[in-house]
Amino acid sequence: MPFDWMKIPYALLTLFIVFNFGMLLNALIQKIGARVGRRYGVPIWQNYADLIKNYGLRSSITHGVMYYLGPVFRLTGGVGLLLFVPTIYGSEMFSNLSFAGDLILALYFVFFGTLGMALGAGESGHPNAAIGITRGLSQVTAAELPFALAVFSVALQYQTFSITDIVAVQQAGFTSWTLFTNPLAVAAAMLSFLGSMMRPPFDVVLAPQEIPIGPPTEYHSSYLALMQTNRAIFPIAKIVLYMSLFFGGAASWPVFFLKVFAIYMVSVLVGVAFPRFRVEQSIRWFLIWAVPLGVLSIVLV
Amino acid sequence: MKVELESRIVEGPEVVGVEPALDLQGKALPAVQPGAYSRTVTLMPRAELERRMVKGPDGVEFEVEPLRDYYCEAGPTVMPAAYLKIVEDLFNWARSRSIWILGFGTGCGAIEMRPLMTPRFDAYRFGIQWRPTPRQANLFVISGYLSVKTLKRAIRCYEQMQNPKYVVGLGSCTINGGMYWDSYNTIKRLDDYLPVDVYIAGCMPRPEALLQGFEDLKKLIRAGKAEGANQYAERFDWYKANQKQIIHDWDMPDYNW
Amino acid sequence: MVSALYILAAALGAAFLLGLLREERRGLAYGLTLAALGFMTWVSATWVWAFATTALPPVEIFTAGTPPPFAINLRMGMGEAALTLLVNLVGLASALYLKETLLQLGRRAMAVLLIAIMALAGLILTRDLFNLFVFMELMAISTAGLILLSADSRALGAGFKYLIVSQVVSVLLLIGIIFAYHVTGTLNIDGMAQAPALLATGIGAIAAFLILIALIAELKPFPANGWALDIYESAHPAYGAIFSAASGAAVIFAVDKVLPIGGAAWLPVATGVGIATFLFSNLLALPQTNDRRLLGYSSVGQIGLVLAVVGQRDVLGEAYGFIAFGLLVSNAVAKAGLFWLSGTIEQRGLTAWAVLRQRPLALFAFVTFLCVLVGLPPFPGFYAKWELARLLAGEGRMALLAAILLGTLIEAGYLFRWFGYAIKREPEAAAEGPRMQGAGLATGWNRALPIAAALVAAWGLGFLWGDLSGRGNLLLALPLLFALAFLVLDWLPAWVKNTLAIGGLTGFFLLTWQEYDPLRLIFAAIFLIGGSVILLASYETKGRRIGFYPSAMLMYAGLVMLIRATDAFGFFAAWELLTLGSYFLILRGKHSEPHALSYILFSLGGAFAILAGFALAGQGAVHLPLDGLAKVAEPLAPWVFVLLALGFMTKTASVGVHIWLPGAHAEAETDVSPMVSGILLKAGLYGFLVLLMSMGSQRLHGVELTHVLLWIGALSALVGNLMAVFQEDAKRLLAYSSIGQMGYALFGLALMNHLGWLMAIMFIINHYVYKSMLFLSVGGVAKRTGTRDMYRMGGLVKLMPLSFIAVLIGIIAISGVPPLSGFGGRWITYNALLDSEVRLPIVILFLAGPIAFLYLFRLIHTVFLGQLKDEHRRIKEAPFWIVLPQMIYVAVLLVVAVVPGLVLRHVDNYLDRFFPQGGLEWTGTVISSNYGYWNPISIMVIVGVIFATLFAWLLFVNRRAQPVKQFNIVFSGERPFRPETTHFAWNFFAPYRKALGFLTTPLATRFWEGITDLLHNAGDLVRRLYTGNGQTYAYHLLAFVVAVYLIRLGA
Amino acid sequence: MVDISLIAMATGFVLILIGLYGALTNGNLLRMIVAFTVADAGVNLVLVSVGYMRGRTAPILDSAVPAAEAVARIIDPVPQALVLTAIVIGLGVTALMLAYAYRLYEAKGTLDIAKFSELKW
Repeated sequence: MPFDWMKIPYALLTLFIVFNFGMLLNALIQKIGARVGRRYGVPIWQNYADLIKNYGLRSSITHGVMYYLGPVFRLTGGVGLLLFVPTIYGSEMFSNLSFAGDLILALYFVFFGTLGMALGAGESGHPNAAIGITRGLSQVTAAELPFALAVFSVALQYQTFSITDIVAVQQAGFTSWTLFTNPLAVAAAMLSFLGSMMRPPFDVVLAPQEIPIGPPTEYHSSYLALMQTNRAIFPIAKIVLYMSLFFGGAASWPVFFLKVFAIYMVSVLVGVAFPRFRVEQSIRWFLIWAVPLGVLSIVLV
Repeated sequence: MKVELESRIVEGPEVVGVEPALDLQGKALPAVQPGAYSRTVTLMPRAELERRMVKGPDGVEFEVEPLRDYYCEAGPTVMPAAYLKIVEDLFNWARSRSIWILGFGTGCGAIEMRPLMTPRFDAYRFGIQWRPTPRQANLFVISGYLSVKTLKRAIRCYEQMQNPKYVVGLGSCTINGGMYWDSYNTIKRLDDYLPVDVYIAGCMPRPEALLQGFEDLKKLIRAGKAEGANQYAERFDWYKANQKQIIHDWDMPDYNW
Repeated sequence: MVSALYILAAALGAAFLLGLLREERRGLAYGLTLAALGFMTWVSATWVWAFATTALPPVEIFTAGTPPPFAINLRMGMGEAALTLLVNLVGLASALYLKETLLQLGRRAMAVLLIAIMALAGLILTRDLFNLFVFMELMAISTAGLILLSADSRALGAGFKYLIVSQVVSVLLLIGIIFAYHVTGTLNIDGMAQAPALLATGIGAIAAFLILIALIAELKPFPANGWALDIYESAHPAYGAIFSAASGAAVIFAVDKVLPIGGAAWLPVATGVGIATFLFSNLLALPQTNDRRLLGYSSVGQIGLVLAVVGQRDVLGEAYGFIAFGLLVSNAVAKAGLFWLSGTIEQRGLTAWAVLRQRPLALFAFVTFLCVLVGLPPFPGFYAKWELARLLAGEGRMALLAAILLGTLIEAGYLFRWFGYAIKREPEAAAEGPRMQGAGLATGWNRALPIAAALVAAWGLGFLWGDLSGRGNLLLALPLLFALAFLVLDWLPAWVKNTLAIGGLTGFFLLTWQEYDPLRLIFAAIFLIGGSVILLASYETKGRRIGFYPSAMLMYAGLVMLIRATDAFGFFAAWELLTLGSYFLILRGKHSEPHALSYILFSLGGAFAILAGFALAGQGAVHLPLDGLAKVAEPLAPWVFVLLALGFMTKTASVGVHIWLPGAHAEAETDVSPMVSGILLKAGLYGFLVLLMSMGSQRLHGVELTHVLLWIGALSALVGNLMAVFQEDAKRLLAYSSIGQMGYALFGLALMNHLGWLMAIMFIINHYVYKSMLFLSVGGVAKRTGTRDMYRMGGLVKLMPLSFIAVLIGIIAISGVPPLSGFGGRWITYNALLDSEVRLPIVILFLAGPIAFLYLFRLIHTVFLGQLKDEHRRIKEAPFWIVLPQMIYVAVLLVVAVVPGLVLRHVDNYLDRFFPQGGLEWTGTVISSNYGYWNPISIMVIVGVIFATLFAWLLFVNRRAQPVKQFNIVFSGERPFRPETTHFAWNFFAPYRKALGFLTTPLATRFWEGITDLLHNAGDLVRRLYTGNGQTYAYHLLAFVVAVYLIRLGA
Repeated sequence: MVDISLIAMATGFVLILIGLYGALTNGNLLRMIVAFTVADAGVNLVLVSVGYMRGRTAPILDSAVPAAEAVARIIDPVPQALVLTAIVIGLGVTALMLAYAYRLYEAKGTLDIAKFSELKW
């Protein structure tokens, strides 16, 4: 079918909205965390200041081509994931570029950023970067399994992989959400969601003080800026996927903001309450708690 | 610069044609007399830094000079500000609003910096944050006395930070040696070795003083006068001479990228 | 036609004539011996020619002019003619071989030799029982005489033991004969055979028993053959050849003649004794270290096998002659050749045969004789074993067939282990080095000629049996001829042969690609075009590369004949050819000998399972077309499915039978690894396709067999990927990853739905492209850095950029990350899973998926990224010819990623034939199934555009970035110590091993090693039976006689 | 009176058993060879006794037994012929065994069969 060029500005519009929402959301959640600790916390526009500062830094170094491509892969992964999944249900404007692929494309495009980041960190030559990557990849193998099982169980339930169709089925009131029709799958998916959000129980990858922020140790100035942009976009892109599959998708932007905030808070609330897992502990945790849920969801769908 | 491995009397290099350092009020500071400290130092040979012949897997013999092959030998260059003034003001605004301190506590002041992040003082409000790696840090706080050994590590971290970068000296020890004025192994004037933007007096300044100091730093940044990095690049030889004068086992390239 | 009697007359006459000559006229005496033997050979040759060309009935020769039972009669039929020809030829060749010894010992030795050959000829021709006894005794005496030719002092002991045993045998035989005469009134074998009732009860039964058991005892049956092995070990090798080839054949023919007098009851006894001998002697051959004793065990085993075949003559019908002669003649030729070869070698250890490496022709003869013995195509044993299996399975005698195949597998085991020693091991205590230099077979022409004759005979008989089999002679198949042509061209320089090979492969593809349906077209493209692209990398090796091209072309010939095969025989022959070719290819690696042995054992085990499966499916039918598998009756079909699936699983290295793959692929040469892993594994998958296409899903005891395959595929995927994660050697990592990928493909096939097969096809194509690319790039890096251990490398991205690009594209494709073709495979997998109602195996498959990331990142990080070591600072990019195929593969991967329809569309339509619903719709650039849609071009464009813009933006912002070197990293204020201590590569996934390490405990390896140790220790234990004391051997014989008698009574 | 041929046959079998027993229990080579010759003699005796018919004479066609009524008066000639060959063959084998025994003694200086078991397993 002919490619209508209007999709590109619409996609950029979605990108702009989600990027700003991401920056503000991160700052807001940091502020909530601070307020819990009876601190004022960062001003709401702090992320913008950090971003501009990093872009504005005058000097930078480079370890080689692959080091250069690390952040590019990372941000392409974030932006791509966002654009491949329709953000607002029902509006032709905000269905972005989801004509290119269905749920499976989204499921596998998550790894695009991870793989590129791994190679970039590897090229930096820093041992801590490689240690961080190995921990991240090891954790992903166990963390992704319940999510893949949940996704498959949802696909089995609705007999389709197209995200728009899945969201369409859940539009009849909140009782028709997958949360209620297939609770086991949602439980497994949410446990796996904790694992992929780099929050305390499972943030051994960055491990801020242990291996100084793991993979991005060697990144700075504009490379770091690209990664900060990605940190704003990627979590939300991933939450859009969860929202569309399990929580009835969003028919309008306010509903979208609310739902994304609520889902994001799940990982934040768990994050502040639990200490950091070692890699083998997190793998065992996933295999003991999350995977059985996923298996049950597939068998009982 | 090649490290001679045999022991010798350490003489400081003669410094020719460099105008003396100015203190905050613009007065010329006394130049360091060559030969002020001279003593016999036996250098431990650094096995891993020695020039050595290596045979490749295909039998090709070639020479590996670690200091040349493992380290980039370029010197620092002066980085001009953004072309448009309006853009430079925006960047300066952002730099002042997001100061990332390098987690490198030296001396007794470091303990004063921890409370900054606690609810009582909450430096986050001012956009101040801790970063574990020098690559991502902008502000290097020298909190207290700086022994020669730590100076060597401080120089490495400072040089690994990106331009523009700022140095804040806490306490009198960084100004004139403080109570260690006659110690054999601490540096007396931080300014001889690293370009310092703000000194916060006090032995040791309390967190409120630190916050005030940071506010002064922000004013400097917004005014565009916090160009320590460029100053370091311009007068690089002078700084390097002073550093080598005090650090004897100099086994690293001149500028540590 | 000269009457057959002249064979005996000539020998006797020459023997007496020698007596007249003076002692010192030895040259003349030797000439006379050769002339007599030549004349005898000529007579039997004319008779064979006469029987072969004209339909002549068997000719009776009445000695006293009167028919039996009043006189001794000799018969010359086709069997007798062929066997006498064999005996005389072996006699002549051995006489030639013994030139020095005979000239040294004088005319008496020559006379004994002549008498020995005459006795054997007589044994074959005579139809009279007592006359048979006389010739047996003559053989015994001449044997004892000829044993003394040996330079080994221990031969005396062996000779005496033989005489003791022959005395006991002659006592039994004489009593048996006289009572048989007393009961039947005739001494003529045919006369007795016509009166079975007389010999069935009372005195007659005992007489028949004594005669037959004495003859069988002469055939060296299992417990009572200590004396034979001692003779083989200590006798002169030329005599060893006569003893195993000629006398073995003659006595087995005598047993075949006399067996009818015992009636039908004796057939199972003969089979039982034969198969026991075959199994036990092969088992006992396992722990042997002396080459001649090993050959002794092997020939005793082969004669036992022929005895078992004789015991099955009622079942085998008219194919009996073809099978029995096929096995007999291949044993004779191979044993004679091997004994003559052992004569040219100093030490008796198995590794001493490594001196053959200096004599390529002798080495070729050695390997030919081994293949003839094991019965590999294109030699007579192969056709014979096929017919035997077909008929035995037709009669439902599966236990016997299983025993025969097991014995052959054990025999193949110790023979190819021996060949591995010869190729790879250093001959220990080589004293002053072998005397025999020179490229020919041996210095003395008189030793070279017999070996050459045996070699020519082996190939000639292979051709003859091919014609006689009526199944299309393998040696006339164009691909095999092309491979054998390279044997002759082996003296050419390597690049000429390489060009010829590539031309041949692509030419054959261009000639025949229209004939294939889309499915086979993909396999043909991978085998031929893919093979020629990999062969490009072979331009890298200079010199002549003796032995590489014949083996490679043999493998490719096997692969091509596999997809062109229409009937079961063609399929099985191709399967064994490609196994043989790939074995020789793998064996070329420096430390690949033990792994090549485990490869050939698993492959041959699998091949024999396939042989049993086809035989069972055929139910005795002469021709079994491949699609005939569908018409197999219900009770048998599941068993046929299981056998064939087992056979194909050994080739796709599914979990459990996968332990040969890592060693074989890792230790192979740089350009052999991609061939063996990228192309050879597909043969297994093609087998599964044929099996599932024809037989569909089967149920065995209520268990759905394809469901079992599903689990095996999923487990292989998990175990393969998991083991790959913890490897330190780059090539082993890739090898284990192949196991994982093959698990995926097998899973796809076992889903039994349209998209499942399409996924398998996609995996087959993808796996070939990226696995060959990765093996070539790792091979190139290993060639440059001199090591395959990943932790020794690092930081090579700047020095070997092209290899890095190839590995980068490769790992993106394997991991299934969107823009590249790997994602296509994953997408089809998901749709296929939704189509099928499979549930639990999916969990294992989904766990196996992300694990691929781990070992892929480990490969690219430890080799290309990280810290550059000192000694690698000056290495150059991989050689041109190794990088070129990689770049071709990168291009292919990108094309397949953007336009998968190019390849998959035709296959998709073709699969509708098997699974009508569930296909894909190819509308414009979008590919949609009934669940989801996928638009490869737009994905590539979108990702490309986003990537390009961000990269441009970063380049613009960082235009003044300062390039730094490897130690400019933030090391918490310190400077890194050395590159080796800063490169994180050793024990890369330690935490992962703590979490999931227990899944990789080597259970399969322990299981198979347990079996081989069991066999070896059993062999070592049982062989203690032969204490070396002549008296104990006599006890063994009597115990054997009593045991057989009791068993016969019991039965 | 029991038929003479049965007695002969019985003694033949007894001789065979004695011979085999002697061969299997004596370690000395020469004793074994003698035992085997005893067994051979037993076999030959059995061979001859099989052909015996009561009241008939030896199959020698001379003046006493003319060819015409030979068929009624002579015993079965075939075993007679066989036994001749058997005796000759027995002689040949025994001679060869003695030659072997001599060479074995010359080689090892002992006649005990257990000493010649280097070739084993």
